[in-house]
Amino acid sequence: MLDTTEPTETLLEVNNIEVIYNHVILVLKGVSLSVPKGGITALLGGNGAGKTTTLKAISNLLHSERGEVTKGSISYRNAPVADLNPSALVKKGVIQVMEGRHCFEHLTIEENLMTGAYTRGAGRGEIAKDLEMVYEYFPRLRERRKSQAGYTSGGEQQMCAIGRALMSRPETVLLDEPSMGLAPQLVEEIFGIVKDLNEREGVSFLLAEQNTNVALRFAHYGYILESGRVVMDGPADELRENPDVKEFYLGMSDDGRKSFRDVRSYRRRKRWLS
Amino acid sequence: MFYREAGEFKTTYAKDQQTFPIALDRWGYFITLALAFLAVPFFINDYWANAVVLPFLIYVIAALGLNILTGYCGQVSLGTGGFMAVGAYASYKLMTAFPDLNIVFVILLSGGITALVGMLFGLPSLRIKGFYLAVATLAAQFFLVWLFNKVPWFYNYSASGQISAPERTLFGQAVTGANAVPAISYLFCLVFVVVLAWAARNLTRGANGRKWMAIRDMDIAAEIIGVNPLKTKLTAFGVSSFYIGVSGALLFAVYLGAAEVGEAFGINKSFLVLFMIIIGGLGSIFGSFAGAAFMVLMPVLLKNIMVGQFGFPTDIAAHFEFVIVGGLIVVFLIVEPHGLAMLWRIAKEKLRLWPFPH
Amino acid sequence: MSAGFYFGVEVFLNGLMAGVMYSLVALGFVLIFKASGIFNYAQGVMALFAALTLVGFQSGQIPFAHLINAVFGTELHHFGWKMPTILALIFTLMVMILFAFLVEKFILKHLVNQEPIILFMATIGLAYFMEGFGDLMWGSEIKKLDIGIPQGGNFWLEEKTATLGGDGFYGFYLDNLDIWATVCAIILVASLVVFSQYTKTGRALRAVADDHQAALSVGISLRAIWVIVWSIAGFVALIAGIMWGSKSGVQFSLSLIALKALPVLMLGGFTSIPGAIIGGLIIGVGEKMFEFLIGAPFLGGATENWFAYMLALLFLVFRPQGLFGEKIIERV
Amino acid sequence: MNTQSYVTADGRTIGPAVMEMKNITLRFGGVVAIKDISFDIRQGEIRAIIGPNGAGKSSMLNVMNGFYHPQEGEVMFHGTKRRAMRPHQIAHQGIARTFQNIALFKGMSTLDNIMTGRLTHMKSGLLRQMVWWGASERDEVKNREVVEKIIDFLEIQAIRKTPVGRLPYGLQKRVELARALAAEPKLLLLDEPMAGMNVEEKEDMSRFILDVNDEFGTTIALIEHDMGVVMDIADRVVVMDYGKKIGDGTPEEVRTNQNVIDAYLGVAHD
Amino acid sequence: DLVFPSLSYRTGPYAANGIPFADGYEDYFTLVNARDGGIGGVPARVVKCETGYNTEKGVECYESTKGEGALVYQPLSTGITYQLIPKATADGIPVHSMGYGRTSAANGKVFSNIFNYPANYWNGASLAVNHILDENGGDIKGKKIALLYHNSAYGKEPIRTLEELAKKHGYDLSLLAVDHPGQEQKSQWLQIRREKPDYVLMWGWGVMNQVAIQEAANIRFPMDNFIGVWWSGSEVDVVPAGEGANGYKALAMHAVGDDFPVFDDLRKYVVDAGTAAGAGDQLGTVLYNRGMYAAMLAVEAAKTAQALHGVAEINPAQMRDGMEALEMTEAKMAALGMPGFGPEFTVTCENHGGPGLGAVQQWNATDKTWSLISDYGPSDMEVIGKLIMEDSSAFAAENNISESCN
Ligand SMILES: Nc1ncnc2c1ncn2[C@@H]1O[C@H](COP(=O)(O)OP(=O)(O)OP(=O)(O)O)[C@@H](O)[C@H]1O
Ligand SMILES: Nc1ncnc2c1ncn2[C@@H]1O[C@H](COP(=O)(O)OP(=O)(O)OP(=O)(O)O)[C@@H](O)[C@H]1O
Ligand SMILES: [Mg+2]
Ligand SMILES: [Mg+2]
Repeated sequence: MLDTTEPTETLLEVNNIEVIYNHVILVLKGVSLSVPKGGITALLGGNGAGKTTTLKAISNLLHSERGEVTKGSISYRNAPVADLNPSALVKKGVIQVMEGRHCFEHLTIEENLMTGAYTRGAGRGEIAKDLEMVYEYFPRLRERRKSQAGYTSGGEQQMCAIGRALMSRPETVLLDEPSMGLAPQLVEEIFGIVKDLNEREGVSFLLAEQNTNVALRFAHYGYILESGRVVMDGPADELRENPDVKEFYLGMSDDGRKSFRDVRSYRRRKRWLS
Repeated sequence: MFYREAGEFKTTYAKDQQTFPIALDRWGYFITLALAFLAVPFFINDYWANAVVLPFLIYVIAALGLNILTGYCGQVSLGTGGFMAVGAYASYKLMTAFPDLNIVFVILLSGGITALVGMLFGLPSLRIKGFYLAVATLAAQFFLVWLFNKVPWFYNYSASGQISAPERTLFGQAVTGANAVPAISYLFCLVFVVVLAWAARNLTRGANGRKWMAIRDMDIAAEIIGVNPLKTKLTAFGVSSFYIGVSGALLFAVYLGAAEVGEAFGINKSFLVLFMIIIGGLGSIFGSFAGAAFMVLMPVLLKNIMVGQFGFPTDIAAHFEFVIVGGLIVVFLIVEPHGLAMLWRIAKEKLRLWPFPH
Repeated sequence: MSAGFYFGVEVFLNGLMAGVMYSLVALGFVLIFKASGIFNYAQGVMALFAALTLVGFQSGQIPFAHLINAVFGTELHHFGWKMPTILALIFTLMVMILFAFLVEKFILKHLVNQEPIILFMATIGLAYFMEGFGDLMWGSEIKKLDIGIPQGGNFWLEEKTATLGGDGFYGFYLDNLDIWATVCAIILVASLVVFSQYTKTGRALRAVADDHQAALSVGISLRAIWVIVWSIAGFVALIAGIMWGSKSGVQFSLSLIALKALPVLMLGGFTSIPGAIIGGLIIGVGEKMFEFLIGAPFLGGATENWFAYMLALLFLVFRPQGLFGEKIIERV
Repeated sequence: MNTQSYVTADGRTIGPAVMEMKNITLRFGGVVAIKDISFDIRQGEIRAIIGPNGAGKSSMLNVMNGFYHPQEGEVMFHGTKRRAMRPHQIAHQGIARTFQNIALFKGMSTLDNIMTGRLTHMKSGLLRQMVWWGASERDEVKNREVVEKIIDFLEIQAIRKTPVGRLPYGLQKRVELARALAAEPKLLLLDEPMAGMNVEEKEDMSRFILDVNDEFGTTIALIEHDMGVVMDIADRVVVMDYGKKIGDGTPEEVRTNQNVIDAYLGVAHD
Repeated sequence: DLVFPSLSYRTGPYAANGIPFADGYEDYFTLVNARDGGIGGVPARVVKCETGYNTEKGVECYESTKGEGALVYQPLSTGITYQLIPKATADGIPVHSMGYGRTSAANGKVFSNIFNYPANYWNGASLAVNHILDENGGDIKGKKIALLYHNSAYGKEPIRTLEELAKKHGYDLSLLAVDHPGQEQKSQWLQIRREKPDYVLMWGWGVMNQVAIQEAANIRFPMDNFIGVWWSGSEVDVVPAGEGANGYKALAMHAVGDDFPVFDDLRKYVVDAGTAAGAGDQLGTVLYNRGMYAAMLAVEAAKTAQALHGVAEINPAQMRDGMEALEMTEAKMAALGMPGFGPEFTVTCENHGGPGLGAVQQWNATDKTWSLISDYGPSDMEVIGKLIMEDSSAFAAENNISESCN
C-alpha cells in the first residue's frame, strides 16, 4: 500500500488546463491535479463538474468531440502528452475506461476483450492467460463470452469495458464512473479489483466517481471538482472527515445517515447552472 | 455588442414560441421579404431569373421537402428525383387534360398526387432503416423514371417522350410557356416558396415536428413515448413528397418548360437536393435556403470566375468545378457538420459574446 | 428438354456471372462500411480512377497533360514509353495506397465520431472531387483497357453444349471475361473473410465500425485501420475497374457502376463479405430472369435497373438488415 | 391478490393492483431473461425492483410497456388481460417510462424533449398545424403550460433551450424524468433514475419521485441499485436474480431475506 | 462581330463524344477568321459554354450567351433543344439541331426558329432500312430487324418510323431497350443471340455504344449486319472493341476522313498557328468533321443572310432568314474546299429539315478508318412527311400556334 507520507514519483501531471467545446462552451476553467505512481486518485464532483472532460483531456479523446485544451499542459512521466494520439498513449500504459460503457456492440464479449490487447505485441498464449485473468475477476463475463455485447445487460457491459482495459496491461487506468449502474455487490467487487490491481501489480488509477462514499474508501487522495474548478483536495481520509464533504457528498448529517424520505426541502445550489 | 438577445423578455408562451424571437432577426426577415416582393421584380432579367433565381426558389421547395423527411424525420431518401418527376408529369397531365384548370391548382394537385406516391414508397420505412432505407428509396427513383419513360400515356404519346409545358396564365399574365415574363414567373415561385416555407416552419415547430424529430433521434424511445412510428413516418413522407412534387411541377412548368424524365429527374437530382440540405443544415428551414443558394450559385459563380475572369478553357474549368465543389463539400462537412445554418448560429453566438469571449 | 429451357439456363448462368461483376464493386463498399461505418459512395469513382491510372501507366500518358498544355501552351501528351502490365499494376496499386493515405489525412481524420450521413455526404464530395481530378489528370476520352484477359464467348463450352437443346439451341454462351471475374471474386472473398474474422486487425476493424471513440480509447489507431481498409478497398476497386473497363473501355461512365452495386449491397447486408457475393448472384440472376421472362416480353424491356432495387427492397422487408448483415441491435 | 386499499404510515392511500404480471417468461434465443415471474403493482405505491446485473429487471420493464413480448404469461392492466399491443398504444393507456441508457432526443432542446411527453395529449391535425394561428397555437400554449409546471417542479428552468446533448448526465436523467411526467401517466416506470448521481443529486431525485407520487398520486415502479434509496422510498420491493424472483415484500422483509442477502446485497445493509 | 455560341460538353458521361464535335465547330470559325478575315468581312466570335449534357446548365448557357448577340444555337443535346424550342422562339433566335432534337421541327410552319437540316432521326431510320433493302435486292419481307435503343427520348425517336416502314416492307421489328448508362447489356445480347435477327439497328449514345459493339463482337454477330445511327458511329465507339468491331456500319450525313482541301487550310491556319480548340489530332474523325460541318452550315447561312438583307452585321432574326434560305450546292462546297462533304440541299419555310439525304459508313478495324460505302441516298419522305405533320400539328394545337409561312 502506498505510503502517503513518503514522496513518490508523479506519473501524471495536469497543469491548469482549460477546455472549450465547440469553440464556445468553456467547461474546464483551470484544473490542476497529479497522479502519483502506484496511487489511487479520485476525482469527485457533481454532474457536469467536468470529470469526464478532464479524463478525456488526458487521454486525448477530446478531439473527436469537438473539444480542445486551450490552456495549460498535461504531462505523463514528465513528457507532454498533448501531441500523442490516443493509441500512442495506450502504448505508454495509459488507458481510459469510458463513461457509459462503450462496448463494441456487434463484437462478442470475448472479441471485445481481445481488442483491449490490440496495442500489445503479445503472443496468443499470453493473451489467453490475460483473458483467463479477466474471467477470473468477472465470472459473469465468461458465461456471456459468446454473445454480442449489444445484447448484454448494463452491468455486464460495464464489466466488459473494465475487463477490456485490463487486457492492455496498463500502468495507469483512467476510470470514468465504474460504479454506475452496478449492483452494490458488484461495486464492492470492482473496487476490490481496483485495489487488488493497485496493490499487487502497482497499477495507478485516476477515477472519476459520483459514488463518493465508496470512492473515498478506496482512494488515497481525492480532488473535488465543481463547475470546472478544483475546489478542494486532500488525502482521502481527511476529505472524509471534512464537514462539507460529509454533508454534500456523503449524505451524512451530524446524526448519521439521513433518510432519503426526510429530505423535505429542495436545495437551491444549482452549481451546474452557474 | 451588435447582436443582442439579452434584454428581451417574453411574457407569454406564444411569444416565446415565435419563429424569430429576437427583434433584430425579425426585422431582417421582414426587410428581406419586402425586398424580395417589391424590389427584385423590377431588377430581374432573363439571365438572373433563369440561371439563378428561379432554380434557387424551386430548389428551396425541394430542399424544404427533403429536409422535412431527412432532416426532421431522419429518413434518408434518394428518391427525390423520382418524386419531382411525379410532380412534373402530374402537372403536365393536368395541364393538358384540363386546359382551364387554374395553374395554382395544377401545381397544388401535382403536389398532392406526389404526396400519395411518396406515402406508398414510404411504407417500407417502418421496417427498413438508415442506409438500407436510403438505398431502398432508389427503387422509387429508378422505377418512377422507368415508368414515365415507358408508358406513353404519361407524355401524351408524343414521338420523343419529351413533355413541354403549354402556356398558362394567372391574372392575365403568362406564368408558364415561352412568353412568361421573368418577373412574373419569379413572383409566382416566390409566393409558393414563402407560403410553403412558412407552413414548413409551423409544421416543424409544433407537435408534428416533435414527433418527426423524436423518430429521427431515437425511434424506439419515441414509440415507447407514444409516437406511432408508421403514421409519423408516413406523414413525413407525405408532406415531404408534397413539397417535392410542387417543386418538380414548378421546375418543369415554370423553369425548364420542357423535360425528359431521365435527364431532368435522374438520380443526380436526388443527390443535388440531398447536398443542399446537408450543406445548408439538416433539420433547419433556414438551412434549406442556404443550401439551395449555395448549390445553385456556386457552379455559376465558379464558372463565371474561371471562364469569365481567368479565361480557362471551358472543359478545364468544368473539371475544376467538380474538384472545387467536391472539395468544398468535404471542407464544409469538416468545418461544421451541421451545415451553414449551424455556422450562422455559431457566428451569432460569437457575435453575442463579442468582444468578451466567455 | 426444349431449347427454351436451355435458353433459360443460359440466362440464369449469365445472371450469375453478371452478379459476380456487381459483387466486385459491392465488396469495396462492404469493406469500408465494415471498418468505419462509412457508406462510401466514392467506390465507383475509385474503380474508375484506378482503371484510368492503370491505362495511363500502361500507355505512358503524361498526367495533367491537358492542364499543363492549357497553362503553358505546350504540346505534351505521352512519355513515349509503354509500361509492362505487371509494372503498371504495381504502380497503380501504389497510387491507390497513396490515395488511402490522403483520404485519411484530409477527410476521415477530421470526421471521427460524426453521424453516418455526414460521412456519407463526405464520400459523395470525394466522389465529385475524384471525378474532376481524374479527368484533369488523365483526360476524359475513352481508353481501351487490355491487360490480356481473354474476352468473348467461351467456344469450348459453346461447342460442348451445342447439341443439348436440339436445333434451336446453339450451346451455352458464357463470356470469358466473366469467368475470370468469377475466379477473382472467389479468391477475393475468401481471403477477405479470413482477414476480417480471424485476424487481430480484422477484429480491430470491426471494433472501429461500432464505436470510434471506444476504439480510440483502447488504443486502436483509427488512422492505421482506415489506411489499411481504404487501401484494400482501392485494390478491390482496381479489380472491379479492370473487369468493367475491359468491357466498355475506361471512361467516365464507369463510376456509375456503383449504382449497380447498391442493390447487391442492400440485399446481402452492408456488413457481410459473403453477403456481397451472394447478394450479387441473387440480384444478377433475379434481374436477368425477370427481364427474360417478364420484362422483355411484356413490359417493353429495360427493367433491370429498377427490378434489382425492387427485389432487394422485397428482401429487406423481411430481413431489414439484408440476408447476411448483422442484426440491427434495437434495445432500450 | 391484493384488492384491499390501505393507508401508509405517511398518509398515502394505496389502492388495488394497477398492473399484475402473471407467470411471465421471456427468452432471447437461448438466454432466459425472465423465468416465470409474478408480482403486482398497486395503485399509488412505489414499487422497487432490485437484483444483480443481468437479472432481467430492465427486461421486465420492457415487458410492462410492451416493448418485449413475453413467450409465456400475461400482463393484467386494471384487472383485465392486456392484448398484444404496440408500445405506442400502451403509452396512450397512461404508462410512461425512463430508460437505463438515456434515451433523450439528442437533436432537440430540453423544452422540446419534454413537450414530446405531451404528444399523447396534443390533438390538432396536420392542416391546422400548417396554419398555426388558432387551434394549433392554443393547443401548443395549453400544453406548454403543463410542461412549464413540470419544468418548475424539477427546477430545470435555466436549461429550457439548451440542446440536451450538451447537458451533463445527471441533468439528462432529470429531463428524461420530466418528459415521462409530462405525459401525466398513471403508471411511471423508472429504470435506474439515479445511476451516476452523487448523494446530493440522489436526494433531489428521491424528493421528486416522492412528490410525484404524493401530489399526482402516480404509481411508480423503479429499478435502482442504491439500496439506501430503495429502502427509504419504496413501499414494496421485488428482488430478481438470474430471471427468477427471489424475494418480494416490504423493504424490511427484503433486507432480512437470506436469499436476497446472498444473491444481491452481499452484506446486510444499513 | 458575329457571335456563335458553342454549347459543348467536354465533361460528364458523354465527354468523349462532345469534345471532338466542339473542337471541329470552334476550329472552323477560327479558320474562317484567319483565312477569310471573317464572314463577309465581319469576324466570327465563338462564345463557349460548358453544358455537361445537363439541361439546366444548358439553360444557364443559353441565358448567359444570348445577351452577347448570339446568332444561332447548336445545343448538341436533344434535351436542351427541347428546352430551347419555346425560349429561342420567343427570343427570335434560331436553333440548329443537326441530326438530333425534335424531328417534327422540320415543319417550319410550326417551328419557325428551329432547323434540323440536313437529316433527322426519322430520315435515319428510313435510311437504315433503305440500306437493308439495297443489300437484299429490295425485298425484306419476313426479315427480322431488331432495334437496340437507348431508353430515352432520343432512343425512342426512330420507333414510330420503323413501325410504319415495317408495315410497308413487311419485316419483323423487335425492340430492345437499354437503360442509361448501358454498361450492362447481357440480357439484350443474349436475346439477340437467341432470336438471331438478320439486322440490328442501334440508337445508342455514350458507353452504350462501346458495350454494344463489344458484346456484338463477343457473340460473333455478323458486324456488317449491325448498323448504328450517326451518333453511334464514331471512332471512340469502335476502338475499344478492337478487331471485333471490323465491318460495323453506321449512318452518315457527311463525309469522313481528312482527304479534303479544307483540312489543309485547317492545319495551316489553325493547328499550326496554335489556335486549335483541341490537340489538333482529331481532324478527320467522324465527330470532328460533324462539328466542322455544322459550323460550315452556320457560316454559309450567315453569308446567305448577309446577302439577303444587305448588311454585314446581321442579327438573329436575319440569321434565321438566312438559314431558311440556305442552299447547299456542290459548287459551293467545292469552293470551300469540301467537295462532296455533305449532300446537296435547300431549306424552305415549309421544310426546315432538308431533304433527309444520308449515306452509310463502315469501320475498318485494321486501318482504323471509317469509309463511306454508299452515296447520299434519299429517305422515304412519303412515310416520314406524314409523321412530321402529325406530330407538329399536335404540338401546334397544344401550344396554340397557327401554322404560317412569312
Ligand atoms: N461534446 C460536448 N459539447 C458541449 N458541451 C459538452 C460536451 N461534453 C460535455 N459538455 C459540457 O461540459 C460540462 C462538463 O461535462 P462532463 O461530462 O465533463 O461532466 P462530468 O463531471 O463528467 O459529469 P457527470 O458526472 O454527469 O458525468 C457539462 O456542462 C457539459 O454540458
Ligand atoms: N434483446 C435482447 N436480446 C438478447 N438478450 C437480451 C436482450 N435484452 C436483454 N437480454 C439479456 O437478458 C438478460 C437480462 O437483461 P436486463 O437488461 O434485463 O438486465 P438488468 O437486470 O436490467 O441488468 P442491469 O442491472 O445490469 O441493467 C441479460 O443477460 C441480457 O444479456
Ligand atoms: Mg462524466
Ligand atoms: Mg437494466
